Amino acid sequence: MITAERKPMEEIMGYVEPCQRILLVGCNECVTVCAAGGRKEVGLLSSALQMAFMKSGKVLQVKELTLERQCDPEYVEELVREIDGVDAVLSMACGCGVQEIARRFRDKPVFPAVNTSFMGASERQGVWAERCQGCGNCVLGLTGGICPIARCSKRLLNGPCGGSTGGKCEISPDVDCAWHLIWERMKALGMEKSYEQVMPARDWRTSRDGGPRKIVREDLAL
Amino acid sequence: MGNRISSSLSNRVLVVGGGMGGIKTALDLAEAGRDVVLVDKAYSIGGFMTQLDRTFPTNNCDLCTISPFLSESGRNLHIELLTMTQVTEVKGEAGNFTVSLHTRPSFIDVSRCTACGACLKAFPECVRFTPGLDHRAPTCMRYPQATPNAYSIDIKKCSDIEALVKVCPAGAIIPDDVDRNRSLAVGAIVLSTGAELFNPDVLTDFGSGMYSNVITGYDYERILSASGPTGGILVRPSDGKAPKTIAWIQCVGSRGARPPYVSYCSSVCCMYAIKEAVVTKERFGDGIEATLFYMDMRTSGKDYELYYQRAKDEYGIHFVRSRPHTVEEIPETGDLSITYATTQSSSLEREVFDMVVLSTGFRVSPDVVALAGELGIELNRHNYAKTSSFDPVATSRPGIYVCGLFEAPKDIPETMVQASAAAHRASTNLTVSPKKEKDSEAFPPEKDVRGLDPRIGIFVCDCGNNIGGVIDVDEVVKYARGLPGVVSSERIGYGCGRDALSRIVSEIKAHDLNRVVIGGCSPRSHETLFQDTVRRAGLNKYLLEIANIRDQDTWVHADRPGDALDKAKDLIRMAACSVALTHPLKGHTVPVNKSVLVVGGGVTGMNAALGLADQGLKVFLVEKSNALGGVSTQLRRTLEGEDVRAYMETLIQETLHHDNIQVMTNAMIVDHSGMSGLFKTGLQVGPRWQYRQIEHGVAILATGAVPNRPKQYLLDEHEAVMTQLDLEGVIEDAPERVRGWRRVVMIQCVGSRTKENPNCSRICCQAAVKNALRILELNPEALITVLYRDMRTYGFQEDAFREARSRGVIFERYDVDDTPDVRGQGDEVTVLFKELILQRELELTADCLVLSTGLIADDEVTEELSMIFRLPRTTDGYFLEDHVKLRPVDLPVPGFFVAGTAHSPKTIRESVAQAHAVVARAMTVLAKDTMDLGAAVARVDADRCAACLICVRACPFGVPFINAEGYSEIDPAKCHGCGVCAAECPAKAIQLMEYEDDQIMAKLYGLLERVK
Amino acid sequence: MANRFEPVIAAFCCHYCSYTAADMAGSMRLSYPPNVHIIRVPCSGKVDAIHIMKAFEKGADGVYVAGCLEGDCHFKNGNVRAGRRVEYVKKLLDEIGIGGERLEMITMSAGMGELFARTASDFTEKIRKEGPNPVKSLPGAAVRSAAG
Amino acid sequence: MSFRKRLLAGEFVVLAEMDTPKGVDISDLINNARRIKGSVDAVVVPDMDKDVMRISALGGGVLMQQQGLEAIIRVCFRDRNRVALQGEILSAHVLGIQNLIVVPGEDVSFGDHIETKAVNDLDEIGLLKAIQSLEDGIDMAGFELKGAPSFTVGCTVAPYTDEEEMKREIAFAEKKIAAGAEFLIAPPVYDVAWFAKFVEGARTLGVPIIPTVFLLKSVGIARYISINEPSAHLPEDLVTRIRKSSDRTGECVKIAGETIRSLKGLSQGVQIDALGWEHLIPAILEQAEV
Amino acid sequence: MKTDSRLEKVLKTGGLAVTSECGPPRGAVPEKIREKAAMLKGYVDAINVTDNQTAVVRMSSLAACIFIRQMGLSAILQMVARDRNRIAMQSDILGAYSHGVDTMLCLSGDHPKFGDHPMAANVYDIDSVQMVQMVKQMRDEGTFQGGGDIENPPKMYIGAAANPFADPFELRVPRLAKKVTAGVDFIQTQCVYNLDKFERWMAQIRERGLHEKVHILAGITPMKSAGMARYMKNRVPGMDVPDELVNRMAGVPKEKQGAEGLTIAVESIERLKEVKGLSGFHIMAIEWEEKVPEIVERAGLLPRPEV
Repeated sequence: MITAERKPMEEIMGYVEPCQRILLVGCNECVTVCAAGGRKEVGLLSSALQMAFMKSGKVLQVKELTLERQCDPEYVEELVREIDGVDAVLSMACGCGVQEIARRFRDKPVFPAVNTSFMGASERQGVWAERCQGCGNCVLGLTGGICPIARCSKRLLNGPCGGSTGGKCEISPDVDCAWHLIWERMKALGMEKSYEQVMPARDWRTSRDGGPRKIVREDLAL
Repeated sequence: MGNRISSSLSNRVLVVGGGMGGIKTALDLAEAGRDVVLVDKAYSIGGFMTQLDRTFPTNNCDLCTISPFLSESGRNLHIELLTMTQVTEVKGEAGNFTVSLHTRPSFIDVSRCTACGACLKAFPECVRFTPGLDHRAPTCMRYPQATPNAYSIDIKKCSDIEALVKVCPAGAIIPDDVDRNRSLAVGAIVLSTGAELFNPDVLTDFGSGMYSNVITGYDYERILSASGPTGGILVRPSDGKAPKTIAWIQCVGSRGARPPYVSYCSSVCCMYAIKEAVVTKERFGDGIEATLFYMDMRTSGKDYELYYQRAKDEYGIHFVRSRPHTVEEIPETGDLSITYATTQSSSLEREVFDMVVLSTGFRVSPDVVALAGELGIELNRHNYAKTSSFDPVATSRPGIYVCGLFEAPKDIPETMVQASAAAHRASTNLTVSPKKEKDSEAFPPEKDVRGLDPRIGIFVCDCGNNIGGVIDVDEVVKYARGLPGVVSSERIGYGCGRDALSRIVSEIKAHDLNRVVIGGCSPRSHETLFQDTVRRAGLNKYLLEIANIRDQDTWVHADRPGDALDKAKDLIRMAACSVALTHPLKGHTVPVNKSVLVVGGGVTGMNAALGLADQGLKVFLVEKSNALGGVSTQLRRTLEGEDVRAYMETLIQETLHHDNIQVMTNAMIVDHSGMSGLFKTGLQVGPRWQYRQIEHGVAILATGAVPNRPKQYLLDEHEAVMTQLDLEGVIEDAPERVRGWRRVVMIQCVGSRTKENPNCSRICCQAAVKNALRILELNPEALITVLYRDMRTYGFQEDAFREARSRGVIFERYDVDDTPDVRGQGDEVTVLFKELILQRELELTADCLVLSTGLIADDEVTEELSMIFRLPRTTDGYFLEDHVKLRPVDLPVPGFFVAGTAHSPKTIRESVAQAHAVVARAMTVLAKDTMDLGAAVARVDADRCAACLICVRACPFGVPFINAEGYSEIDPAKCHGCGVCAAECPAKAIQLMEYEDDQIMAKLYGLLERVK
Repeated sequence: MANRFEPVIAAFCCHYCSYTAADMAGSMRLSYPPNVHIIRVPCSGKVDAIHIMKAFEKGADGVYVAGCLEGDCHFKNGNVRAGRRVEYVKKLLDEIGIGGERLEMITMSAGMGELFARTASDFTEKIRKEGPNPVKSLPGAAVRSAAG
Repeated sequence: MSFRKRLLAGEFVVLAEMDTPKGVDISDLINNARRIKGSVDAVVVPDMDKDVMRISALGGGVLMQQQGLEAIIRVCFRDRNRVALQGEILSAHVLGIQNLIVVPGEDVSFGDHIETKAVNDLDEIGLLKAIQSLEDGIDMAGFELKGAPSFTVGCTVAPYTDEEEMKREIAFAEKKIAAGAEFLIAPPVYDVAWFAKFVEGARTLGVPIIPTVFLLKSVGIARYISINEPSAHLPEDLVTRIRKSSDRTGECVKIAGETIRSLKGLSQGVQIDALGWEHLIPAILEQAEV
Repeated sequence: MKTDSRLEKVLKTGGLAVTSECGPPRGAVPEKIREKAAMLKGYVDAINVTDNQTAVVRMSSLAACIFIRQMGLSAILQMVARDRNRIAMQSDILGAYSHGVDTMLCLSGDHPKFGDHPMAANVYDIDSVQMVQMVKQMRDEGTFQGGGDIENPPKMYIGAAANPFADPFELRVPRLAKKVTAGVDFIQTQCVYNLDKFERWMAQIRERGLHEKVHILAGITPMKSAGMARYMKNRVPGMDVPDELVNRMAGVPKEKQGAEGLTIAVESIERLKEVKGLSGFHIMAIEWEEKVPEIVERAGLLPRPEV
């Protein structure tokens, strides 16, 4: 899941400062699940913005709407009914959603209300942690199901650096040493032997370094 | 408890007496599915409590607390109510009595009378008297909520019967009504005949009946009562002036040596006098001087001591320890002069008061004595029903039980306890009556309100003076009329009264209302009543909002009536905004597990367990120590001389061998889940902590209290110092030691009524008297001195106190600020104290010093259980009951009950009564096959749900799950209705029924509408 | 004082503890300022952040959420959740310049009528000092879309 | 790695006690087994422990192995004579059980069948020797077996109140070791310093010592132990600590975890007795950081 | 001989090699480097030059190496994977070798979080093992990572670091083995204070015969004070300082703690000399280069062989 968190109010207020009417759009997918931009957060932000401006005597009109998914054009199309007369759209979706709205409505400014953070898993209620960097060439099969690219601070592919202590990464005692986890897992799975095979330098083209990526399923994309 | 009945021919129970006790017995029986016939010789039920203004220690208005009971008893289909009826004869035996009843004519067809009052207006003379001070032509209803809700005619006083018949629009007057006799088969009989108050007119010294400003406490209640003769205004009878100085004189007719005095203590007068004084100060301002003349202040009930201290310290009521000599009227003014002596001065004092209130106690009425004779039950020397400590509500005749004042003088909570206890004892071995189809009979079909615009009806109570005395109710009514969606707005007096309720029903029908707002007291107490009312009018019961304009407005803002009025409008507006958004809901039900968890294997726990087991229920009796018995195993005899040890042995054996009881010793409760009807509790059992979980429908806490053992007066340091409990053992096991004693000193209130433990331990005074008498039996030469603060030998215990004094036991009072000093001296101890009459230091050397240390809550245990079961406690560590007076053994968590010393310190007799009472209370839950969980459950809107799992993780009970369709599902039968999921749902896909977001917002918007 | 500022305060009270405490304050006849208006909820954990925000948006000068004592929640930990949520909203209020101190979480048991009354008085005094909610006296402007 | 291997390699082993149900509904047992799988090295299945009739250790042990957990079953001479015991032990081997703990049964008066007769045909030493003999291919009557079983065998140390009793227990343990016991299960530890004395005294025994860590669960239980079981050496501080905590269960879990943590380096493992709250074992281990 | 590296030659003699290091200045003047290098002349076989150590910006390792070379001393170019992608690395290696820098040490590098540019992007195109592989490929196969041939490939003597004390301990030897597989020639270890543990590590290395495939130089860092000892123990990730050492430092008066630190370093070297399979010492006297000659001398490592 893509995780995100609300931007500081000051930044959001800076964006909508010149507007009289805005359309505040949430998304019922990832940002709902990570409690950053679902219906509830839309309501909260709407209320907060109105109050923030009311204080200085300005009436900001906010239309609230939460789409099923902001990264699909069909859902974004629903905005057609609402968008007239608003000065800008404030999106609480991830960057995909913001861009989808920007693509569809060329003449409307679109502002992000959240910072899109990472692809992660929820460790428990209210805690999300990075798990995947979308490098496009998965090595999890070799590393016991724990990703050294997303979870090692140095993206080391051949084992822990000399800085790990007690299973924790040198950058912070709150961060698990990914290689420590990998090693424990490999031991549990009886994969110790395979550790000593040197993992060669990677081809990062599958990652973002090969330019923006695209997946095309010929069978589906008529 | 020997009188168990093997078979029964009739399963019906006859309850004689429609006071609070009788009503409670009848309701408990009826709720548990038993048929009851409730008879009262008066023309409406309610007894004393309906006549009182407010009751201690919460100063609640009595009518408000009693009225749900009254109306429920009138509505319950298991209860047949017969007024103006008396029992004339009882034949047969337990399980198969034949009772003859005689009903006097009321000349009114109760089923047709609408209580319109037309007859009263036209013929005020042909009515009966109203008790108390009423010197007007009385209304014929004794109080506004009278049950049955009908008038009664005294046909003999009527001059023109024909005209009277015509004046009634309902045609309810039957001039040729006659006496009727009826014979009835019943299985058991409960006597709740109450007592009368002593009439002080026969005394010459206090001027009652001679001086008009000398009145009884009961008269004073009527003056304070909003429905009383003065409409709740404090005036004195002689000249209608507001009195400025009022004196109360205690023990009038009680605690005396010669008739017309009785020797026993009436138990309730100290508290009611304090209450009257406090209410007077509260209602009529600080300008009034209140003085109480008393002998011993007997505030030994739960938290009563605190009430007494507050009266003294906060309300500034004067307490004078003295029995006044005479009261004389000053003829010119009508004022009264009291002559009295105090310990502080040798001469007589004289003080003048505007008004004198005599605290008179209870007497059994001659009618009741006659009835007892007819029934063949034994009475004690004071004409109260004779019972045993070990079965306190059973009379000498099997199958006939007693509760309330006829058993002994007592206050309301104790009466309620005995009433429930009697309900249990009477129903043991009676079969359950066939089910009645309540819904189909009582309720019309629900009207479909979907899609209709709100038509809101607003009903505002004045609750006597409680609301009406602070704000202008009519203005609220007028204001409400202008609110959106409101089509009718009315003032309804006591909203919980019968007439008001039926008016609500007819208004709903008349105006085609589809939403209702009641402005009145807290929904916590009356919501169910009003829900039933709207349901009777054909509306779903959830189309109702209650605005709490009493408990949370007029009661707390009485000092600012203007603001209180504004707030009442706010609260009504909020409710009206919210009610417009309500929609019909359906309650959920689950099956009830018919087993019971009883925690604590002392005398209370065992009695409760046996009672329940005898009713055919499976009982798990859990005891944390390795054996049954508890503190009572250390007791040897009761004050009355009964053998506690033998009783305990029988009780333990019966408990261990009862087929329906599973005893678990060395058992510790560790976890708990579920809700009333389906609890699950985890225990570690046995010396090696085996873990097991048991499922049960209700839980009874009988965890007891612990004997206090404060490190004071050389206790546990000097051989000669012991507690009363220790002394019991010495008397029984080492009588030779007792025979050797020359002098014994006892100190009362050790570790009680102190700063650290402000409450009274209740049991110590009688224990001291009991042990003093037993010492004298063994060693008549022993010199015994009891150092006390107030001797609290309430009820018949007073006889023993009197006997102790007559046999030479010396009672010396000491002051709390000047406690005795104890020093060891070889085998003996020296006790130094200040003798108060002559104000001199005395020194006594004793072979034995006995400390009355009483009981304290088992803090660690009650704390732990309160955490596991989520129950509240009092500040001194006892479990806090749901309602001090009306639900004294019910805990606030539904399905939980408390009994015995886990509730507060008490004697075995009182503990057993509570044990029997909880059985009846538990039966009201367990008699049902299903449990109504209400409608407050979370509901998921599948279209909105993002299946984010937040509800799954947030739910404290693990109820939501993501179903096969991929959205969250919440089983209404498991949902506890807290709403956490609804608040956390990021997609706003969950709503908690009854508390939906738009309803809450509507309330907010309603509140903030005027903010602009 | 003639022109004293009388704040409007909304108090969300849980049925089992604080609402009961409020009733208790009533039966004890403890007087407290009438500014506090109670909205009953089954559990303080039911109080949504948006309820609190809307209260301020509509002009409440102060809001408090009153739940059971820690460890006493009838629903295990609804009060703890409510406390966290209140902290979150306080921060948000600070961010938009309304002032987080206008919002509090308070806990009490059913028996604490006196604490209820004292809390009501203290909180009213506190908000009186804070002065009126700055968004008050301006018409609100939320337009809710049907699809929202 | 198997329990035996870890034990031999000197690694810290974590064992969990898993009570079998009284009755045939094994769903709780299985669910708990699934929950703790992977977080403990082996589970110890008591044999009608606490003298309560229930599914026998062998039955429970086999169920645990079916769930993929390594089982250590207790054998107790209270309820069976030497014939039954030997038969049971052979069955255990063929059903895949590799570890046994010889325990003395408590007196029958503690249990739920107080009217029963205790067998006590053998004693601890006798039973240990019998196992040794079976492993050598000979039964107690001297007959040769067709195929001999093999086990890792442990024994228990009874609670000791003072150093005198402790010495006696150590001396007795020495005999049990001589009779074939390869590791010791020590009584519950609440005061690690007190247990350290035992370790010190038992150093000469030369076998791994695995103390029990008991999940206290509530103030009531802690209080009861502190009053009634002087051998437990349960410090008053612990009772107060649980009492002061607003989350008592959590505090008890924390205490158990801390005890385990401080036993690392002192003992060669722990046997966790969660008293029916096996679902909390992962939380305890998280606190214990093992 | 794979290369012309002086270090390789010393190691081939079978005697104990001695290296030291110097950190380049945070400025554009070379004097400091010259001073430090001059101090070490004749006492060590080669001088490591750190590469933006602890992620703090300094003069580039490559430039500093060139100055050292110009003084006729042997320099070891340290290179971290943090700051450069493989293109920059290979180009720097070519440049270095062209200046006669023929020995290098391949490292992962400290995380920027600890340095003066915590906001900097973290490259990690390849890790240290892959870097060893890359340098070896350049040297032995004469090809770039992209596959192209190198005209006159750089003959680098390849080193890497090892930390015998980091967790998980059981992975420390396999990790070294991995670097050996990748083609490393020599190893310089993290500072050794816990000698027992180091000996255990070496024993495991010998068990696997790794000491025959790679030369291991034990890292030695003299402690200036008890404060430093405590800091190293508690704050530096992957450092194992036994309590008795901290106590020993703390047990002497403050003014004598420096001397005690040097003595400990000397004692350590003397004890480790006896460890089979150890090929020398890497003395890292952080900001205390002037004491290196004293240590080398007192430890009996003089004279350095002429090769």
